[in-house]
Amino acid sequence: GHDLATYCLMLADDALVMSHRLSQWCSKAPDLEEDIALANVALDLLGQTRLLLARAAAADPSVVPALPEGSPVPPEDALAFFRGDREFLNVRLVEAENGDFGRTMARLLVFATWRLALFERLASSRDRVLSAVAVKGVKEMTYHRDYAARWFLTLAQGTDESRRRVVDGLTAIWSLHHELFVTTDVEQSVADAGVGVAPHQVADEVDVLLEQVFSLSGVERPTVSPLAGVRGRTGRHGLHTEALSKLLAEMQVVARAHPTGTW
Amino acid sequence: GHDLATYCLMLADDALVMSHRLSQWCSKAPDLEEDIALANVALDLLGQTRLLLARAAAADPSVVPALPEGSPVPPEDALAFFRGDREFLNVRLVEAENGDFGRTMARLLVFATWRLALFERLASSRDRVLSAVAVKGVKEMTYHRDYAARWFLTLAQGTDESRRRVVDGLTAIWSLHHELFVTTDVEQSVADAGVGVAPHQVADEVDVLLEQVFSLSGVERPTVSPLAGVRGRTGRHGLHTEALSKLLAEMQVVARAHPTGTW
Amino acid sequence: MTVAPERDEQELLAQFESTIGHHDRIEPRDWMPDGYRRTVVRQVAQHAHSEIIGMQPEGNWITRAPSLRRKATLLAKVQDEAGHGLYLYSACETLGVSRNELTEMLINGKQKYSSIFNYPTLSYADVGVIGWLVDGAAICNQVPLCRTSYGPYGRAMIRVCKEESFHQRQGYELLATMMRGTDEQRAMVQESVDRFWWPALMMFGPPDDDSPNTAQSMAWGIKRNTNDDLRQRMVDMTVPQANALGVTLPDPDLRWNEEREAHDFGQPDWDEFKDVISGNGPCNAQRIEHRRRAWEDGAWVREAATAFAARSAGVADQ
Amino acid sequence: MTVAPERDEQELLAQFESTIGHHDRIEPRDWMPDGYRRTVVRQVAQHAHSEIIGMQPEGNWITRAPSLRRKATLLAKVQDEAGHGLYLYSACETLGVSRNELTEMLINGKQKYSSIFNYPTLSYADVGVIGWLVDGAAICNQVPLCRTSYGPYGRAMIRVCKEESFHQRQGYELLATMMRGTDEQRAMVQESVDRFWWPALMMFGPPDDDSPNTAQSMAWGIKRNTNDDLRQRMVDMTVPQANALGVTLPDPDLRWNEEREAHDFGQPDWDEFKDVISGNGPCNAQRIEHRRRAWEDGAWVREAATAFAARSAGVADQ
Repeated sequence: GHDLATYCLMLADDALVMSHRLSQWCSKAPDLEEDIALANVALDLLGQTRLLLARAAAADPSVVPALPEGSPVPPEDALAFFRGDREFLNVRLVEAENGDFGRTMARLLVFATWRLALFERLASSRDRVLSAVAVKGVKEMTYHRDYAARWFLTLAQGTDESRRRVVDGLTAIWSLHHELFVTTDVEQSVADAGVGVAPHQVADEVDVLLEQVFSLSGVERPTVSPLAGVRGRTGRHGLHTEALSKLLAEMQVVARAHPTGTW
Repeated sequence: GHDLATYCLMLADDALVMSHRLSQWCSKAPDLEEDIALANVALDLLGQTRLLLARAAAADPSVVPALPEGSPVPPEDALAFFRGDREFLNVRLVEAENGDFGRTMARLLVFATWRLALFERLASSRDRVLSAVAVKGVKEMTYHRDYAARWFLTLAQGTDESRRRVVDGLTAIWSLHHELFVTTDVEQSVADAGVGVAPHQVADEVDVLLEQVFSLSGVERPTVSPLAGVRGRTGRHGLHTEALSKLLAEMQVVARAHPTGTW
Repeated sequence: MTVAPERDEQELLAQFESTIGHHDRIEPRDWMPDGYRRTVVRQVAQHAHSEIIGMQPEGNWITRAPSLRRKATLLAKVQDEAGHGLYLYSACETLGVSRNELTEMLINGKQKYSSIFNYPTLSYADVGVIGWLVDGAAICNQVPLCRTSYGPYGRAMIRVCKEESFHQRQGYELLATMMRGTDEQRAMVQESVDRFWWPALMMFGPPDDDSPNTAQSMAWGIKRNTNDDLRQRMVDMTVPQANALGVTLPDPDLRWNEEREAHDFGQPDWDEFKDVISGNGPCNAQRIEHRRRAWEDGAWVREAATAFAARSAGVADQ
Repeated sequence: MTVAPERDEQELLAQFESTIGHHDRIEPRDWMPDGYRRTVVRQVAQHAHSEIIGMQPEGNWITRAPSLRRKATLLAKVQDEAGHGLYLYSACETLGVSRNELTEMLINGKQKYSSIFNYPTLSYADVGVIGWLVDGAAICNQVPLCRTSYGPYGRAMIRVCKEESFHQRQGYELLATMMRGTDEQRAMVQESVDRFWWPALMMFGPPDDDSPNTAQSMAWGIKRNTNDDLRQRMVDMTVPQANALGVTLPDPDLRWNEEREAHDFGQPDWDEFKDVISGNGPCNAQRIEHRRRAWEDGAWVREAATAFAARSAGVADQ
């Protein structure tokens, strides 16, 4: 139970935090079509979050934060709104500030390509809930990846300014790319059990797919060292950048002001 | 008791929120001297806040939010960190985003000129605490006003860009200027009692002082209508712009996560 | 526009008026009087702008929604508003005005949007109240517009109305849920209703005797009902819902009138309405500054897309 | 620089070395070897940069400080760091390098700053731990520098040290207060100590046998103690304070050595140190991006001040 729950939290938190960042674009995108598309991606990820948090709570109810007696807050919301930043297990890639549209697209390209590769394998999980989430997610993330790839190409081949911006954006997020393929003990354990996927197994595939987009776009893969962790700990261990606690301060403020509220 | 406490909260909240906005410049100012100066102003205002909140709590303990039994949080912190945005009584001028350095200086000029005029009168308050706070504050805010006026002039007479920016900044905050001189019932009542100052009484003086800076700088007073309230309510009635609740989400997050914490 | 001989114009006008008279649709390629065209453009653009500006007050709470379910609902709703904006701009484009031109006119204050979005959203209850009252008012306004005389507008409205009524039910459901919650939540709902009731009634526009364009718009079949008529419908629809929710509408003059079989009610503060419409509401400047910044910050992306499309077309041509 | 005849240079060098030998100060107008000048510039600039970059990790918590008293303390402390940066840059300017040049070198990665500031601050306890351990280490480093051979640097250090030791006590006092608070607060303090202990020990630089510049710097009286010597002092000073606080220093090899009358202790992870120093710590890119943005965003203000000063001078000249 606990490993499975932890694994579900990892996948859920990736989606939740990424969804939050994308939702910050709402009413600020370069055009209405992009506003709608970014909200779509954010909504898909939010849907994944809810299923995964519910699965985590079912697999091990002890992961759900305790709330005041009689609180009607459901497990998914207790997990989303009442954990501190050190209990969030998302990769650090998703928590960084959006930056401009170029950086946002560069990150989404890397994120969606990676998560799609994970979910394609997760579709054959022995856990039927995870498998169902993955099957649904594969369709969604195929669109996310194609969307981001199309914009990456457009910006790289658009104007001088757009090329500079998307290359800067890719460079800025690239130090967080390495962490996506580091397999933690929990991930290895659920992978060994045929329930989860060890992310190092998708490294080569993701690499090839990204290389295709880069070479089509005429963009060189950045040479940036991986962002160090602290004492060997990174996002999957609850060790985040300074951005996450600020993000959560905003995300959780209303829920926490009303721990016995009904929404 | 209650009117005096409310009045102290008004003056305290102006200082606290303004201090917060100025402290957001920390490590981001155009030069080290300005980083230091902005922190100085923020610190002075924070000092005023603490004295005024303590006075409010002493004048009417019922204004202090209730905390869990045995909580060691002192009244000044209960007031600062455990009131919601609708309980904050600051004028809306102080809560708006900083914008660039030009807008920040334009706001500080207006704010400091106004508050200095209030405090010069408040120095003869029949309330000895308020009088002492005002006497100290007058020295501080004379510096704040002169600092902001010097920068206003420098930017207005510097380059084309700096002139454009400081004029834009002044225009952007000007709709919030009118509210500073509207006297609420509470303010009238404490003014009648010789304890507080009715802000409409300083309108002419502030006007003359600002006009001096504008004319020296060659800047025309903006023609912008006063920012409407909602159903006649503005900052002094706890009716704020959308910016305040976001500001407080950040400011209060650690204190609220530890309602029985000792700091 | 080609200049038709006088005789032809007469004939065209007769045909146009016959179409209007039969409650048939005017289509983009049909001949239409300039005044009609201008009025449709103005109304549809204003409607489109309202959808887009309307994303902001609710969007303000997406990152702070207190449950994941509500967050998804809210995000989807705001997304729908972008969608509505999109098809309304398209309807406008059928009359030869581009989305870029319309956006510039919005940003420069040459075209308006609904006054309601110039009020701030101050609590999560506002999300529910906007759904219930503001979308409720929008539906009262818009359902008749599904039969508006200009074809693309009417068809856009059919789609919009379907979604709006979904949003209205969601808003009501949020409020109903909050009213079953804590005392604080109930107080939050009531407080929000107190702020939004009168501005929602203002959404129908000034009283009929102060609404100079209504008669012509109705004659052309662009509008189908007067402002006061729609306002009355809104009040009659809302009162029983407010009772069911357990909230008080902040109007001491509100009561059932047996004779009229309708509610009597007070008048909104029309001076406030005029202030807000003329740019001096609590959030006008903020809403436009937000929109302008998004538009300016996105310019390089739109330029890149244009350049890329041109290049791709060039490659395809070879 | 004027080229002096060989003979004169010999004489000047002898005089310089005599000044150093007598532990007197070298002053800006004194002759000094190029290598000395370069070394002082490098060290003082690095120190100044550390103060300025060091504003960020603590500044991260100013807007979230959990009490007004702590907020004031923290804001004043970060302000002091700006002040230290200011006089250290001034000390550097006495050697003919301007603050602008130094800032450019910081932003372009040509000059370094203390490795410690490349670690993130993740809780309010970090504010206390930085005061206690990081300022503690800084004091160990800097107290001897009050006697450094370059006059302006030494005098700046006297002022800096006085404030640093104030900050160190404040940090300790915050932690002591938190340790008297809730279980969560105590856990927060311990967790923070666990993260910062080793990076604090790294602040003294690599082990002596791996520190190529130390010997020359000591011969010139720029440095007064070796890295390992200072590290030992830090450990010996900190252990009793940790005991008093009730926190555990995360080093299984830490114990009192009767014979040496000093603590034995483990070695920091020197590979990590090299990574951080060479730009690959957890926050290097973030810190520099922040500094760069502040510098670039402020350019128009600095330009305006220059233009205004020039204009005022022009007016004064007339």
